[in-house]
Amino acid sequence: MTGWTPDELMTVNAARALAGARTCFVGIGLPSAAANLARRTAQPELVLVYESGALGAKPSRLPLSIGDGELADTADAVVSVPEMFNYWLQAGRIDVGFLGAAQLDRYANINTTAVDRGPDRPEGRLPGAGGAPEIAASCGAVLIVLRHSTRNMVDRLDFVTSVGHGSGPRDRSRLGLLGKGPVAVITDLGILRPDPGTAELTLTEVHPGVTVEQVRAATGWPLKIAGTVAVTGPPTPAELAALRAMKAA
Amino acid sequence: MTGWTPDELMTVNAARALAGARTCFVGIGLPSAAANLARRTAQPELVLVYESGALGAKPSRLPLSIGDGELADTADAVVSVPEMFNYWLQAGRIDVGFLGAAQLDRYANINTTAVDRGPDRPEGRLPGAGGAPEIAASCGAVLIVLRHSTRNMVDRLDFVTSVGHGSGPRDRSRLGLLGKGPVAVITDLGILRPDPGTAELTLTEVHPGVTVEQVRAATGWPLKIAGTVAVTGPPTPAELAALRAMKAA
Amino acid sequence: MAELATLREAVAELIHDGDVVAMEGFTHLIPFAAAHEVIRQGLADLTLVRMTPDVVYDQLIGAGAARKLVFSWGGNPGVGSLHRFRDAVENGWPHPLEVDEHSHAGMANRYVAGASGLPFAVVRAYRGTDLASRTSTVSTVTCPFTGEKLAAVAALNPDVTVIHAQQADRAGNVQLWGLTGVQKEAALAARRVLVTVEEIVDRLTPRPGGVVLPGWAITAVAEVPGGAHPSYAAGYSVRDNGFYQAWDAVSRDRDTFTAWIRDNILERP
Amino acid sequence: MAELATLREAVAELIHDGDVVAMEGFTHLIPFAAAHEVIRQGLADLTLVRMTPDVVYDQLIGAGAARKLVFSWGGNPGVGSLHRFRDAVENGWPHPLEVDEHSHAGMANRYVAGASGLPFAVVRAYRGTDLASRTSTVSTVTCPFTGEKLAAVAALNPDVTVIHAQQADRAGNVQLWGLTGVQKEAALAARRVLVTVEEIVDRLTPRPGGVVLPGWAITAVAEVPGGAHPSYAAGYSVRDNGFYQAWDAVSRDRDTFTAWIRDNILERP
Repeated sequence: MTGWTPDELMTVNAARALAGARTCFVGIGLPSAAANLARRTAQPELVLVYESGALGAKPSRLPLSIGDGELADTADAVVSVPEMFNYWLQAGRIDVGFLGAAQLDRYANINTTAVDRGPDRPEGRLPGAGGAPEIAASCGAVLIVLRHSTRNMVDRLDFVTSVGHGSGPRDRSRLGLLGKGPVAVITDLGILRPDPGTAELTLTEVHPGVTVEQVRAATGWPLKIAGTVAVTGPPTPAELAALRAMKAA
Repeated sequence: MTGWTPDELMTVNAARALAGARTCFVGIGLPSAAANLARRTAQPELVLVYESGALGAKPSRLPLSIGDGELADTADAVVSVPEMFNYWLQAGRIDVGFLGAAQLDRYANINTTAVDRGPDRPEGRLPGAGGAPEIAASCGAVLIVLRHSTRNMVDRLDFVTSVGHGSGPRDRSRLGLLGKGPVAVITDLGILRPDPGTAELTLTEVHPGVTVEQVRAATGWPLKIAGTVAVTGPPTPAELAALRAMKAA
Repeated sequence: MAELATLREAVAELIHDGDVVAMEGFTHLIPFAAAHEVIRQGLADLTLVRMTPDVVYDQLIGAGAARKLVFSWGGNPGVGSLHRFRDAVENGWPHPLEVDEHSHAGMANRYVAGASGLPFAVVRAYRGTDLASRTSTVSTVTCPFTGEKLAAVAALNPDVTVIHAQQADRAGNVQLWGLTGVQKEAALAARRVLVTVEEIVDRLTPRPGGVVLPGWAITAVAEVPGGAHPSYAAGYSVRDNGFYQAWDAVSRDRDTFTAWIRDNILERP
Repeated sequence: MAELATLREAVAELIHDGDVVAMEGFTHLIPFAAAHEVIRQGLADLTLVRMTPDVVYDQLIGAGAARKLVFSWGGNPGVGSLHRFRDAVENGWPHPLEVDEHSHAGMANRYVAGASGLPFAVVRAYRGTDLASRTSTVSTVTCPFTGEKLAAVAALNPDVTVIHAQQADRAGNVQLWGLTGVQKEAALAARRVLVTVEEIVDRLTPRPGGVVLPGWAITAVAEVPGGAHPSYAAGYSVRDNGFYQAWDAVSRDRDTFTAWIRDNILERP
């Protein structure tokens, strides 16, 4: 139990970021791992909501897809997909939306639709929007988890699939979006948070062993750095054990 | 089993009017009695739909209200009230809507909202619209059953709750109403059907023992009479037995 | 998670004079006991919302709790008129009652819009009728794709919705089954939700036709066995049709009604 | 009442070249066997509609059955890209694929509008995103009560919807349970409905979480045990996650894919 991988650092810190949340709308992949880890460690009461229709799912192993049978079997309630999006998400009933991203910009806007591969090549397809645009719009707050690289953290999105803070601090209210938007971006290098004044993502924490320079080099725009950059607490043995048990299940 | 009441004549003929219908949206009271009688006699496969959420109810006795437990217990499916009105009724999926009326005019428009009691008295309250406006608008065809009197069959409605044929043959398509509207009004005196050219209700049948003059006198407008007025077939012993057994249950 | 409370505490905490209150239950699962507690606590000036006012609102209106009624069908099902409702509308007794009157399709969709966080819903409804002439909560929208004009109904977002259900567990998760009407929408449209239940159980067992409302979407749960009477709770009781039939005579006369309220509600805690 | 038919008959009768076809099932109950029959019958020029195209549409697209895709999330869940979908969009292989792309909320509500007989649905969606710039099926409406501008999405009314369910009875009444996704809406929005089922039983027993579609709302039912594989049918099978993971390598290469289709679909009736 000494040592950990960058992905484990990312997942553990993403799980910790859920502190205080009562309900979480969970995207599949990294967000699902983090939300499930939170439920197994600090927040046993966390209500996991999956867009496939499961309210309060308690999977014993990490689901490969958002439609795995165990999600329905362990849920407090199973609802139709239209009901999930209309009554539960759109109405602003969920505390935190947890999203991944293919491309992210400095205002935490997300692209999961398509990437520009240069004038001579066709646009590259990504999976598309899924539930993300309305998760980003309607949850009380949004957490984003993704691996940190200049390919992912870009100066300009090729397509805006989901709105973070638009182009500044007033855009969400101008657009009539319900929640306060992204409050943290957790990567395998550290944590970025929107500046309270400008809404621009700012490096506020690095993971143990990571330097600010590393993060800057992995970011596709001139990254703002907080006056004091904290170091995230290392994963506790309990967190690591829970994470590894969950992945092995 | 000799002799019958005017109400029995009305109900038996209302049940017969359902011939050919596969699905019927049933209002409570007289329509429910008629639709249930049809299911026990000529049309055992008739699907009864109640606005309380029961699709394919098969009650063993006449329900007092549209929410009696037996409707849900015997239904093929129970759905929410919004689903009933949106997916099943509004989408035009039901063959016949079966309605009662407090006031009816010559174009088979219905008032169940309020009646004018003269200049010195407050308007008299009726129950209101319920499901009727959209049943009248969206079912493939509409049957109306009510007792025949100048109080019910009026020259001018005090309030239009549900549209029959509006003010003539082109009104339903002008209003964008889906179904063909009322095709028969079954009363305790006879049957009125809209004239194919003018859509005005015309007396086409009288019940055994009823004269055209009686019907005319009980109608609050100058009633059009068909060239040939038929006499409805008397209730069969099987119809009467089924009706009386149902009422006694 | 929902708070478990007594009916008295829950009504006192969640419902206030002047509130917009929806009590739903489509013939089945009508929260009569909660309505009686509202009468006992002397709440006034309420805007009462309900598709089918039924005997439950006849009682509240006659007892003077209501200022306004939002509804779509106000009768005693299978029996006849609601006399207290009529007396209030026609004669202003015990005081005038404003009405906002819709069709069932309109009311159901007003709750749907409310539950969905939308300001209005679109319905193929009201065309050619006089209904829109008496309400400010029906308008029209034009389809941006086809140009068709459709009715728009304003969202309903009650201050409080009260429903009755068969069961809750100790975390306040609620399950109802049988005819579940518009209860989910009415509950999710409201700012506060009170659920009375036949019984509180250790663990909810999923039922055919069961609708589960998670405890975190509910404000308070009160255990009130028989709390739907004379309506019913499938699996626990049957509809007391005799009560509904007898209500006609009780409610026809102001004094008989007033005595009934005194004897059966005010003096019975 | 629904006709009971073989899968071959039902597909031949209900699905034609050029049709708009929705096959729904949100990870669970995906009608794979019906899609394979569509490939076997050589249907072409289809507009395929589905929230999550998944491996099932990767197969149809790669086999050349589709002209257009209407969708909201096109990946192999938990695994990665849909290579045949990408190859069609990026390189036009086996021929170009037009896309009409939405969010899940938009797609779900397009089916809701279709099932409700409305030309459009109102959603609090798409604001600030580029999604509306690439589709003609998103527009805006203004709330006539509040003045707020909201998104409008055009109704979806497929020529045919195909779903898989656990059971049907001999009258064609269908019951599905577990995650039931958007299947009811997709079925009720369509002109024709084909349901494949794990088994035909004498009598449906109501299940917790069960959704029942009456036979008179369905065109044809075909008994196809295992017809959702590699997706699953709760109570009958589990999701074959290994198949989904292996699909990545199968679908990455055109020749490997083509051989797979030949060996596993075309030469297996």
